[in-house]
Amino acid sequence: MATQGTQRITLAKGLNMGLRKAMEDDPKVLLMGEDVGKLGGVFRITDGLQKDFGEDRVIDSPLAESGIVGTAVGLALRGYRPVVEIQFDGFVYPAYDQIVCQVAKIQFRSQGKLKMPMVIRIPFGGGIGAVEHHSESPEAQFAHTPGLKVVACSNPVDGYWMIQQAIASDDPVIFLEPKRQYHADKADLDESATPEPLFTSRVVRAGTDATVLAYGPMVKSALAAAEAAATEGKSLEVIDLRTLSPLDMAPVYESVRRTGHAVVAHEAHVNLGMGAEIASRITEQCFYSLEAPVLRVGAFDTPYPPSRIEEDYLPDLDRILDAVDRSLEF
Amino acid sequence: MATQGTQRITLAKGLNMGLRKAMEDDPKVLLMGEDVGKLGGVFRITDGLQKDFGEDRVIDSPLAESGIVGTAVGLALRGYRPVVEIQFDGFVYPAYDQIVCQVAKIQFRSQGKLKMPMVIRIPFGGGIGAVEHHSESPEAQFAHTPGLKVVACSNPVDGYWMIQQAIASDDPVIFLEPKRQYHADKADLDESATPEPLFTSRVVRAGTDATVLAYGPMVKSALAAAEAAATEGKSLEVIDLRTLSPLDMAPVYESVRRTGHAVVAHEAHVNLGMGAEIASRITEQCFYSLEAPVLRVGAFDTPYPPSRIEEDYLPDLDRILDAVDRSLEF
Amino acid sequence: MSTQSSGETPGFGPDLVEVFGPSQQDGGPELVQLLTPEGERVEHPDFSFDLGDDAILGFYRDMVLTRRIDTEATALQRHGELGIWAQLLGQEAAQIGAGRSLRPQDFVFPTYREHGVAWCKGVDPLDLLGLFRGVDQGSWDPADNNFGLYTIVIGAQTLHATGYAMGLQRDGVVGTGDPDRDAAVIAHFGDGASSQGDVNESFIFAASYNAPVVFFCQNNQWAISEPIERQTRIPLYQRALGFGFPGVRVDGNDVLATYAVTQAALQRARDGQGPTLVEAYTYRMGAHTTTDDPTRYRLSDDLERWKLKDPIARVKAYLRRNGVADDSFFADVQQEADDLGHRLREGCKALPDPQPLSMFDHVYSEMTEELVAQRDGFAAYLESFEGAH
Amino acid sequence: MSTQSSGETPGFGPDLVEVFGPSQQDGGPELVQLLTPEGERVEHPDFSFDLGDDAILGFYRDMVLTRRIDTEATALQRHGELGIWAQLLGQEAAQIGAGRSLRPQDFVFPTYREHGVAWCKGVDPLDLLGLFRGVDQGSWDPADNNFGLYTIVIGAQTLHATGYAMGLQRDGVVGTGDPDRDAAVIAHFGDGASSQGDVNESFIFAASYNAPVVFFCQNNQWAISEPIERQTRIPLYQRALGFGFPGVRVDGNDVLATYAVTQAALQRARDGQGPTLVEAYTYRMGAHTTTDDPTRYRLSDDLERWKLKDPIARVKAYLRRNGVADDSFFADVQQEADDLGHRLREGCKALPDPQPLSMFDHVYSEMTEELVAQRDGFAAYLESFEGAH
Ligand SMILES: Cc1ncc(C[n+]2csc(CCOP(=O)(O)OP(=O)(O)O)c2C)c(N)n1
Ligand SMILES: Cc1ncc(C[n+]2csc(CCOP(=O)(O)OP(=O)(O)O)c2C)c(N)n1
Ligand SMILES: [Mg+2]
Ligand SMILES: [Mg+2]
Repeated sequence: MATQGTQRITLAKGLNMGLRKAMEDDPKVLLMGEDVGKLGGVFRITDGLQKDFGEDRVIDSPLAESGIVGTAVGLALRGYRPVVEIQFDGFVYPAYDQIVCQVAKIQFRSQGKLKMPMVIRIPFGGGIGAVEHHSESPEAQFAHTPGLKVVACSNPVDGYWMIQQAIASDDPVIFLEPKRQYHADKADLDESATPEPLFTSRVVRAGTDATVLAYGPMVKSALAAAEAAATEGKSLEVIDLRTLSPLDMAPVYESVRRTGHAVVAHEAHVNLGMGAEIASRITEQCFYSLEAPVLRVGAFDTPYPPSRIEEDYLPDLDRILDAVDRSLEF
Repeated sequence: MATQGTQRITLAKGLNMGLRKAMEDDPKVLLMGEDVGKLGGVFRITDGLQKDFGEDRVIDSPLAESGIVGTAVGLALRGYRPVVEIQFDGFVYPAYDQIVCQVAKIQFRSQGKLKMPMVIRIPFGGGIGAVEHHSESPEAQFAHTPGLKVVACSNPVDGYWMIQQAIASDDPVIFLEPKRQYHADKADLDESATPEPLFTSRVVRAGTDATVLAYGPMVKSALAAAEAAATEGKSLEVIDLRTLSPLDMAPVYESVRRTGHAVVAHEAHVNLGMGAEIASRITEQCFYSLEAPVLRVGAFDTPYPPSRIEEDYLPDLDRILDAVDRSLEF
Repeated sequence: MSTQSSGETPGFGPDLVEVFGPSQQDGGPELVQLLTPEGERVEHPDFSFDLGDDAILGFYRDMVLTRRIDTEATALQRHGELGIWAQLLGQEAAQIGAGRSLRPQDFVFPTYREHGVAWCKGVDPLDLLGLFRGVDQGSWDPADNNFGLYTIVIGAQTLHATGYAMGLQRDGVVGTGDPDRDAAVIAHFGDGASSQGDVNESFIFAASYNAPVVFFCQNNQWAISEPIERQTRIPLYQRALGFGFPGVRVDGNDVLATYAVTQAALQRARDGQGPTLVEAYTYRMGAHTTTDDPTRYRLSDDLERWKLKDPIARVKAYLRRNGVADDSFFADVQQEADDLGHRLREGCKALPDPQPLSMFDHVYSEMTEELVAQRDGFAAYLESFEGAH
Repeated sequence: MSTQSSGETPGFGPDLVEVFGPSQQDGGPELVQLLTPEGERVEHPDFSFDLGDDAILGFYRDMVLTRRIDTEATALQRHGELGIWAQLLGQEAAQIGAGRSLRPQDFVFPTYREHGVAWCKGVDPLDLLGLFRGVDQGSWDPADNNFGLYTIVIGAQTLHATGYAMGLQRDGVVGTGDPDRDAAVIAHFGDGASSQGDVNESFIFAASYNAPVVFFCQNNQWAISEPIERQTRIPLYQRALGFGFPGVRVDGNDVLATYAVTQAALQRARDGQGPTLVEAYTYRMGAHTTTDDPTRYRLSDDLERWKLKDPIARVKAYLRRNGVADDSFFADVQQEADDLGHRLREGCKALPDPQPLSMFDHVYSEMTEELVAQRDGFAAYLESFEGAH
């Protein structure tokens, strides 16, 4: 139930409101993408915005992702702040060249004379029963690319604030939205609150026995795992990483030094996923505090399978608990 | 000096001979790419092959990497074994979508009914004084992609054998060639020898104090580091990883369990590079043997800088030794 | 702001480019039509339908059965048996016309909507459902019927088609003059797909190598919510002119014309005369997929107008008017459709879920040690639960 | 195998498409030319050169100085002062004609070879050398002269240009009728680049939004070792027809014609009449870059034939024949070129190497903590060596 001055919103609504706010605040903010106009996007995240801000600011693009990102680069060079929607995670790859060779590098190439204030919104992750290419988790590839920043929201309130902060950032931001959560849980938004800075992680549940790191769709699973573990007398600390590049590791190190155990969970498959980097850094920084290796929980190292077995492919509460147990028993 | 039955060759020559041999052995092998025909490629790796095998088998392609890889997919579906040359590492990205969504997934999608025996050759790495996009190390992105195999050769003899083995593989192989070595050192090739299997790593120098892992261009630096360390009484074991996906970790674990110290070196920047995965796996498997965290040596997490400072950007013998020292003193 | 002023700049021709779209025109004078919406056969100077009424009876049956596959699958999705379905309602003539013009040795690269072409190529429609149900990602063997797997990434398959056609050239099965030997490739794609780099690159490669491929674009006027005007401001078939090969616009709701034009284009390809772009001018009468809501972006008027051009109705009218078919024929086809619908319904529900451990298969031609370890670990993990219950 | 048979298939037009390339033709009848290789001015029905001889004197000077920049930079590379250099030898008229038709408010998106356009836009040629020397990746500020950074990934900049042009539309500086206000964008690219998906997508976006952009393709007949025939089998300017906007082929070795055509195309754009493709038909008289060896793939005959069409020689002939310039003018320009050469030589050698620690700057608008740590660690590491020596 919303209390006074707050409203209860879904993630989809939070993002929609955040986009609207950003467009109101700055006339240079543009939305671009396939079907973002009249349709409001296939997930309705841009619902109503073309009607209110016009076709020049909410731009339905031809069906070509490289073209969308490439023209957004040009608009950014002209002083605009384009917010690009990629329709599904698996369709970002035609734009990959523009993203890693242009968007990511233009500030560096120009020694800071050019800015690239672009946000690339990507609904990501699985669990929605979709066909191939609609459930990917491409974050590691972008986090591996210097010049890009990468964030993932996990809840409606963060969605509202983080999208505005990403748009306000002068750096290009890959903005990952857990599509499975778009219309799932609601939360209370207080628009008068002051959000934390964008590039920070956050302890979302305090604990003492082990640290569970998650972002995007896995935060919910991690919290559920902590809840379940509590009934067995295990106290898990859960950190919502929120930012994947740069990583905000200080709260992570602090936590792991206390607990001695760490588990990283993500929907992306394990091999060379975010977990590899996070585990490596924790090991480098907390070597003598670790009572077990940092364990990684993710999808298996196969292509995304047919949706009827996606829940086997994706990590879940049980796989997180299993890893926590393996860590505690190591 | 070549002994009887052997010849002294460069890496460029080894690759050229290996390609020729593969084309002689199997009429279905085709070469495709920009300038691979008359010119023999900008690095002359395909020198003379169009003249001998004709324009139908050594195909100069229009200037479009997605088109090259995409048509190679079609040729593979028709029973050919295309070997694609990407002119420089930084130009593989226009083909990224075809590689990660099609080349990598077609076997899986078809439940094995379709094969995708394609080799994508990429001259990679820096140190040649080139302009932007000509010195990249994109391997982690491909190794992160299930369905692709990724290998890197480091010397002329491996070049000769590995390219043939990659072409003979029924899986798609990203074949990384350290361009800085193309015309550098020579080695003795004995064509009558039996090569080790493709997807294996190899101890290239035995040692007892610490294990240094490298691949492609860094193998030479790692060996030089071991040589230098030896003069200071430190005995480094050097492993040429050779295969990055799948990783062949057994010899690595065996070594690290003996030495207790591991350093991974690559030209790619550190964040989410191969080192992250390798360090994580070693820590998971050799936790109680490790006397220090696995240390990673790579380029800094910035875009590739202007070439006048690339030798500062890239790791070298000294940075490897520095990491070894930090590990030993941990 | 993006309006186009009229006038003429010397050397550049008229400034006002032709803006072409569903709301303005009915396909224009370029449209090749051999059977009117009223079911009357008409002549065209370049293309003619050279088969008899028997073939038309067959086309009718094909279209009715294809439509039944479509409505059945749509219903199965509504009942939760499929996760999603890409409807072809309205595009039956385009697909049957194209599909029936193929020879066995011709190879098809479809999108995700080519159910009618699959039908013509002999793919069991039940096999099409697996992908949409989420039990596989395309279960048929492309080698069985020369019908490739559905491709979801827009446009990717047009390059595969071009490469495959280059393979045909190398195999010496183009331009030999032997009708049982000469082969061609057909690449299907949509109006929206025409904007993808890959599609344009496939035009370049096909032209450069003179590859035996027919680019068959079903311009159904919409790419989800985006009208054709967003992708092109001139008739789409003219895109080919920029690449140096012929383009032609055919009435995609006219199965005779689509057959005649595609067949001629395929023959050009088989004969070694290179690529052709066929734009089948049609209309997506249903939603983009079962998750789409077209009322948000298009006028019902449009739909009503296109209903008058229904591809099946016009053939039926022709068959009736000319006494080619009687009630019993129509009843038989109806019965066959009902039987097919029943088979699909039952068959779909019986499609088994894949085994979880199957996800480790076929990532590579042989399972890597890494994957063997993951599979075995997961198997043990799953067993630990079985023990627990 | 990839030969094209002749004949005609009804409805598809002639089968034998026009194969067009450097060895066959001299640009064909479509070529807009206003100054012959012999230095004679000729008329064209659609385009005329409307500036006086003063302007031609200026063009001459521009071309001579641009060529000097080029030969000087080539020599600097030979002496190890540059890592590589992309020569423009032979393309001076194309670049000066285009560059001089730009207004200050027009924005340029160059490739890596647009040294002449940079010159016209007022970029100090010394600034161009840094990238090739490896001390920076483009040191000029695009805002200073409305001249973007060099782009090395083939074709990428054509989309940036189109987006920038969409920005001009949104800024209300298109089609207002105010000559000091209305602006356009020019996107440079090569014949090889025309095959990239990005370039074709930029045509689609520009057409769809009617963006004020001129696509200026220097068809220098070669993409490294690949002849134009590999990229297109019809004249390249006709590519635009497939996208619904005008294309025109101009003699790229004729500075008057290139000026006239580009100026008209830019004016169309500024007036809100949308995109145009200008194909400047020219020839790369040098190597692709200083690391290339064109003798491996092309005939010296070709080069000899093109030398007769030298872009500078024909203007000189015109100026001399018509008494527009005397010896002292040519001597002055020569002197100016020598001075420029000297300045470049000295300036290049004096270009400072970047500080190693500068690589951490400008990765982001503010250095992240991660990078601060890496930079500080590297600084300490470097210092440890200084201590050691
Ligand atoms: C590369 C890529 N981008 C986006 C999508 C999402 N998507 C699926 S279908 C579609 C519209 C396709 O329109 P069109 O090509 O006209 O074919 P139609 O669906 O009308 O048959 C889009 C945008 C996709 N599948 N692939
Ligand atoms: C995406 C990409 N692929 C390959 C290259 C390597 N390359 C640099 S220049 C060039 C040829 C370009 O030819 P063209 O477009 O005709 O321009 P020109 O160099 O002739 O001016 C190639 C293949 C590149 N820079 N970018
Ligand atoms: Mg469509
Ligand atoms: Mg060229």
